[in-house]
Amino acid sequence: MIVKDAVCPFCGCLCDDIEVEVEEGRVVAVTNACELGTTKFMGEKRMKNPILRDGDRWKDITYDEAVRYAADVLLEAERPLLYGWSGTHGEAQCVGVHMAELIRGVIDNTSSVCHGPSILAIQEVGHPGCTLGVVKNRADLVIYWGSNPIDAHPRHLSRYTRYAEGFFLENAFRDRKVIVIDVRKTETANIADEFVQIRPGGDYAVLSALRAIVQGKADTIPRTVAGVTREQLVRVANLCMNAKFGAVYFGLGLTMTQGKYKNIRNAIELVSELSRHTKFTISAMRGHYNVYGSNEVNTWMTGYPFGIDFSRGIAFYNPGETTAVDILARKECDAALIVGSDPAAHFPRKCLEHLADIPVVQLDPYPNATTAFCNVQIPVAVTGIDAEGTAYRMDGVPIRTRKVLSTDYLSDEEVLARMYARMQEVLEQ
Amino acid sequence: MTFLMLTGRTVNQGVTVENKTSAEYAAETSTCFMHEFDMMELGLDDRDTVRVTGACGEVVMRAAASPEVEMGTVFVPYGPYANHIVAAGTRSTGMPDFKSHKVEIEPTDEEPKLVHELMEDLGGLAYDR
Amino acid sequence: MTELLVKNACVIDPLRGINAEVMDIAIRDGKIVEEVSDAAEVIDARGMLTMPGGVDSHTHICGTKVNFGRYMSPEDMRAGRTPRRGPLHATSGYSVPTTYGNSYRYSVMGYTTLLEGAMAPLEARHTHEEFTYTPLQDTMANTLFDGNWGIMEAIHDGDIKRVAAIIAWTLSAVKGFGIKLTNPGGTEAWQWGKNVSCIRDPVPYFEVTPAEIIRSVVEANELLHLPHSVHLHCNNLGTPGNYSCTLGTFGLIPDLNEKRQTLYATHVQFHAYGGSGWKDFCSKSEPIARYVDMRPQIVMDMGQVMFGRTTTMTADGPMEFNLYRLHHEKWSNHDVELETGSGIIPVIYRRKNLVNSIMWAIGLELALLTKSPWQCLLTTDNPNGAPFVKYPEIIGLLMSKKYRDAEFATIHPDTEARVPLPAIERELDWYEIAVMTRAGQARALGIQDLGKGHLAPGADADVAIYPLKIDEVDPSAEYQKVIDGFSRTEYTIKRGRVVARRGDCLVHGTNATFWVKPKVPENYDMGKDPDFIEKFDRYYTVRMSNYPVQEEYLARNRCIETEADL
Amino acid sequence: MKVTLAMKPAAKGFIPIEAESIVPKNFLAGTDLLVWRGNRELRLDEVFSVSVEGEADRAEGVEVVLSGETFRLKRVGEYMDGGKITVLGGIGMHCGNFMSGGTIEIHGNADGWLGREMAGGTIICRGDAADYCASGYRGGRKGMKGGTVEVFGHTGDFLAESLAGGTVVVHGDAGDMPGAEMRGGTLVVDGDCSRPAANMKGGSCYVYGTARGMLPTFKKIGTVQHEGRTLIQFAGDLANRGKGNLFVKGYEYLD
Repeated sequence: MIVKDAVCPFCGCLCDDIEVEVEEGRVVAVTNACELGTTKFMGEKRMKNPILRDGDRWKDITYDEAVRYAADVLLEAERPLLYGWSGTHGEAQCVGVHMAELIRGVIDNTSSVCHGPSILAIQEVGHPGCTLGVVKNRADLVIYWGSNPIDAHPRHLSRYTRYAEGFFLENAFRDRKVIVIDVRKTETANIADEFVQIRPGGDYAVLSALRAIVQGKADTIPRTVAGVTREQLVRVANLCMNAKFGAVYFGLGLTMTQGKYKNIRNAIELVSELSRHTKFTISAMRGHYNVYGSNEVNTWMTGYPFGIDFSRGIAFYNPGETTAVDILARKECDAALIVGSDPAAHFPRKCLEHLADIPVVQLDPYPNATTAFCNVQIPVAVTGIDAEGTAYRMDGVPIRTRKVLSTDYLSDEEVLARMYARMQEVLEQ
Repeated sequence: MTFLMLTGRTVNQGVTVENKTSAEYAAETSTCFMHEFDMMELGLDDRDTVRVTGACGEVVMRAAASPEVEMGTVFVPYGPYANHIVAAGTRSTGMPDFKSHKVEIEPTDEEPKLVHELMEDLGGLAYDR
Repeated sequence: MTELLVKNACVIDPLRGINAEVMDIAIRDGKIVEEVSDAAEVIDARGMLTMPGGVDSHTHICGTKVNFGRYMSPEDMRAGRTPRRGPLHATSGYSVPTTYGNSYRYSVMGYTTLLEGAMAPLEARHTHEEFTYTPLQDTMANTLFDGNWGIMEAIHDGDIKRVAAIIAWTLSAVKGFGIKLTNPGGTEAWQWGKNVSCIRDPVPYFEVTPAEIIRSVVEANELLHLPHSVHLHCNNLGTPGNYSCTLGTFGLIPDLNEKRQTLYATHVQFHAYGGSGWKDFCSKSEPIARYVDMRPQIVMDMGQVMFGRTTTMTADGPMEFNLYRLHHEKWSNHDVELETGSGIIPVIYRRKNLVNSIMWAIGLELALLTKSPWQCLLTTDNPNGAPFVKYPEIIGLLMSKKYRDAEFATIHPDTEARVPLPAIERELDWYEIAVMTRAGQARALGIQDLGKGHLAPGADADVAIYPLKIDEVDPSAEYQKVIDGFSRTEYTIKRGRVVARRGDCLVHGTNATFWVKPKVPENYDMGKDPDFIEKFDRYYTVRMSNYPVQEEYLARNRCIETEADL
Repeated sequence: MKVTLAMKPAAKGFIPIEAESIVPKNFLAGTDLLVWRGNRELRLDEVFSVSVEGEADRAEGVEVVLSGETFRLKRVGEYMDGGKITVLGGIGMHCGNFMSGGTIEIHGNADGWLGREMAGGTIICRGDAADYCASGYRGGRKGMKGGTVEVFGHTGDFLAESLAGGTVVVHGDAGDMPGAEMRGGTLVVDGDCSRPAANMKGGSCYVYGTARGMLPTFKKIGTVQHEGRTLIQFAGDLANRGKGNLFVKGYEYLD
């Protein structure tokens, strides 16, 4: 059987033109997807059943036992942390929010270690953005700043920018200029028309300088700014102002370096400044296929996109305090539920040391690094492969992922709903 | 020698990220990409092992030359090896300094650990080693 | 079978011409019925004012733009935070509350049906997801067609039937209710950073004018026999002197429908400005109201501004950018490929600001000067003019000259010379308020036949009982009692169940979504039209098969089928 | 009246305790107050040994003394409008949030958000203060609007972010981006810092040490004499059409 227009559950591009060939309950071929997506569709080695850590060994348990254990451990906690959520569908995320509310825990998603700083910046100055198709059809200038799509979002260039055709561009490849700005000369830099190499930690200064140049104050700028000559900065500013439609795509090169969200704020303010001259937009290269969805769901249900603390019943938001890395490193939680992410692979070691000390429950289809810190892991279906549900693309477009094969695994939503029901039952008693 | 360590995504990291118990994932995320001159200075050949020491620990990786890396900096794909030495402080933003970490690098005879060994060092229990 | 009997209700039900009659209302299984058995649960309304559940025909509560307003505004979320309590979920927010916050606060005010004013088709799924989490109201979404490439091309080709066919396909696909045009043509121009100034400016590249878009889409709307008329946010919102553009727009509209208006013009306050700039900015509510008085084919809503902070959000991207340049506060914009756009900025309307004071007066003037309350409905364009929780205060202002004068004394002193408000003596009565907050809204939306906005047997049992004895309260003098009464119902009944009582919601509910599915002949089915499919595949970034919103997204599915004349 | 609160050793030592009820005014009506540990509500005396000496009839007559392991204690002195709080050790996040009057003196270190959105009164921190000292809240509203914060040690990053009024003095070094987005008030850093006054709109920022990573969008005006020091004066931040004043003893660009 061939499933057409399947939706790739890997990165924030959420490509929805994938053809998946399924034979005897297995994916045997994948067309149109990049290497990352193909590998995910072809993934093997699922965990077969729920497991419980019993001293120095692992024990198989039933789903009912696992659900009961998970619910009870989280209910007992004085400050449970519910973390992850980017690797699952929106319907499951909704149950997660209700759960956090019910047990008065902290709910955070992977954006806190990804584009959380971008969100903090947007909360200060807003966000002039657009859907990917607007860029594809109109943009004659695309800037990748601190992002490396060839490695992280491989089809971004072919679907939306460098190699994409566009309604208003006669010859898109020729008429569309690409600027790459980075501290490393990445693969993406090699396909750029202009590469601007910044000294590490210098993004903010370069952004400020560009803003001043766009305002006509080039003469006040020093001869070099963070390794970039004033001449090049003026050239880049002119390219921007002379574009009919410019689009900036930024990545973790801005969110993870010194100043964090202030870098993004500065980039957004540059785009707002350019909007006085021509059309300009800016967008984050969101990582997980549904990290944006977890921000959306959290926002409409709690008012905040990530890092929400329900300890006091009402929602409290303060990234840096209510975000997962801070809470774990400061040992401020006493149980954790992990869904759709792998913090043990992606968090600093100090966080893992605390995970080792508290009860941890994980919902994940595969054994992963976090498995080692679990008291219970419950295997679930993979959204986009054997479960369906809503995901939000990096530009906010919601797409329903498809189920391409049937397995006996429960979806995240189903397992969470069972845990939630158990919690309600216990609380009512 | 002191370096600035950056971390980031690579295609190979992405391809292996859903199978974290695999040797391929361990190999990719324990690679320390360096400028060839820096490697010469340290007397390193490709795939030689190095001890990388950060503010809060040390980890053994394999060095590999990369034309994308500037002298004085190293690049390590996201994953458990880099995170073994990344400090957890976020400057109260929620985000650790994943892309700006000062590290010391020296040659070593030790081999990189496996992912599950790193996890066990921190108090975890490997599942299907 | 569940039965409920509301006894001794002082009913105002304008769609049935009932004005303050004390009567009983019988309810069975969520519908109004002639009578119920003796086993029915009884609520004694003790002569309190009882009306059909409130209907808001233009509000922004769910979807991409609204959620972005929340996302960018943690400072707004610091107000209005409540914890989870029994069946009720936590809420946050003041001008852009969470979905639960919206739903509970509307319910406490007796509102049971809401129309989301602007849904971009490409992002429709998001709106529907949020509807699901708006549990205590029924909802419907106006769907944006202001910058739709296919429609502009068909208009350019003079093919109205194709315009209708594209609308039909899109509404069915995205589960939309009505047609919304926001600054028609302007949102497409804005994707180049440009705008159109009024109805005669051609849209770049597409070479059609806003006037052509409006007229064609109005015709198409009637070919499709949609329940609602075209719902228009005129060009040139918020600029001095724009009233002439508004009048020019109204002049385009023929009278094509016997049952309802042919054009619904929304938040007209923002389109009723005189002057040549901010210095001589003034009210032009009088010519607008006079014009509407003579044109039964036009219904408008107020878009009242109230003082305080709020968040403005609209599909009108260029207008928001101009606002941003005035305020230099945070600004968000979101253009949607081949379709439309949106913009958001937070604002504070200040009493001491002359322009804001004039805006406040204009909204009230429109409601007081328009003869028929059926033609000027009560809204704030929530949250653009003010959050909807201000509705009771607006009702108070409309019912009391004394209250208006007291407020007028606190606003910018130069306002008096710029607005006719101080000279207007009219005070609206209870019946007129009922028209402007439910009956008129239901008729304008074309949902009275679906059991909304009235209490005839067969109607949805959505009832609001307010703690007001209208023969004991003089609204002209005791306006505070009016405000308090409309702020919290004694009972709000939704689908036959008491959902709110004296300011508290009591239960969780399930939202129903109304949407339209026009039946078109095979040759007008865009799902099979090769040219439509080819353009879709080339220029959208979503596959056509992944575009339609699946019925799974509708908690309760109220599909309205129409027969198109194509 | 002197209220002494000695923190008892806790079973779950790392779960933060939120104690916005610890404000001098509240003790006028007794010590029957509540605090929260995670999602559990506790009586004040479950967490502290409480003792009261003397009497008072207004907040100004109340001094609250906190001792023990109070570095995890959050929100102490929130909305305080008079009286005094003395912390013998360190204090947790959000101490003195929204404070409008009175004095808080901390003998140890203060965690993040010390004096956030403060409107008046005085905070003295004898040790170090962590990030976001005297700052605003998420969403970019005005930060501190009035009052005084004085830190004798060092501070973390984002000191006095969005400062709109009042005075902030740090005798040690400050971290990255002190005075970011400031639009009013006065910020003084006796030691070094990096990237001061980024994107400033107004107000005055003094750095008596060296400003590292000096931003390229400040325009050099000349030198001025200030309290016996020769400082270099800059105007900016030009990127933000700002009209603020930045005075530094020395500076280095990241060039």
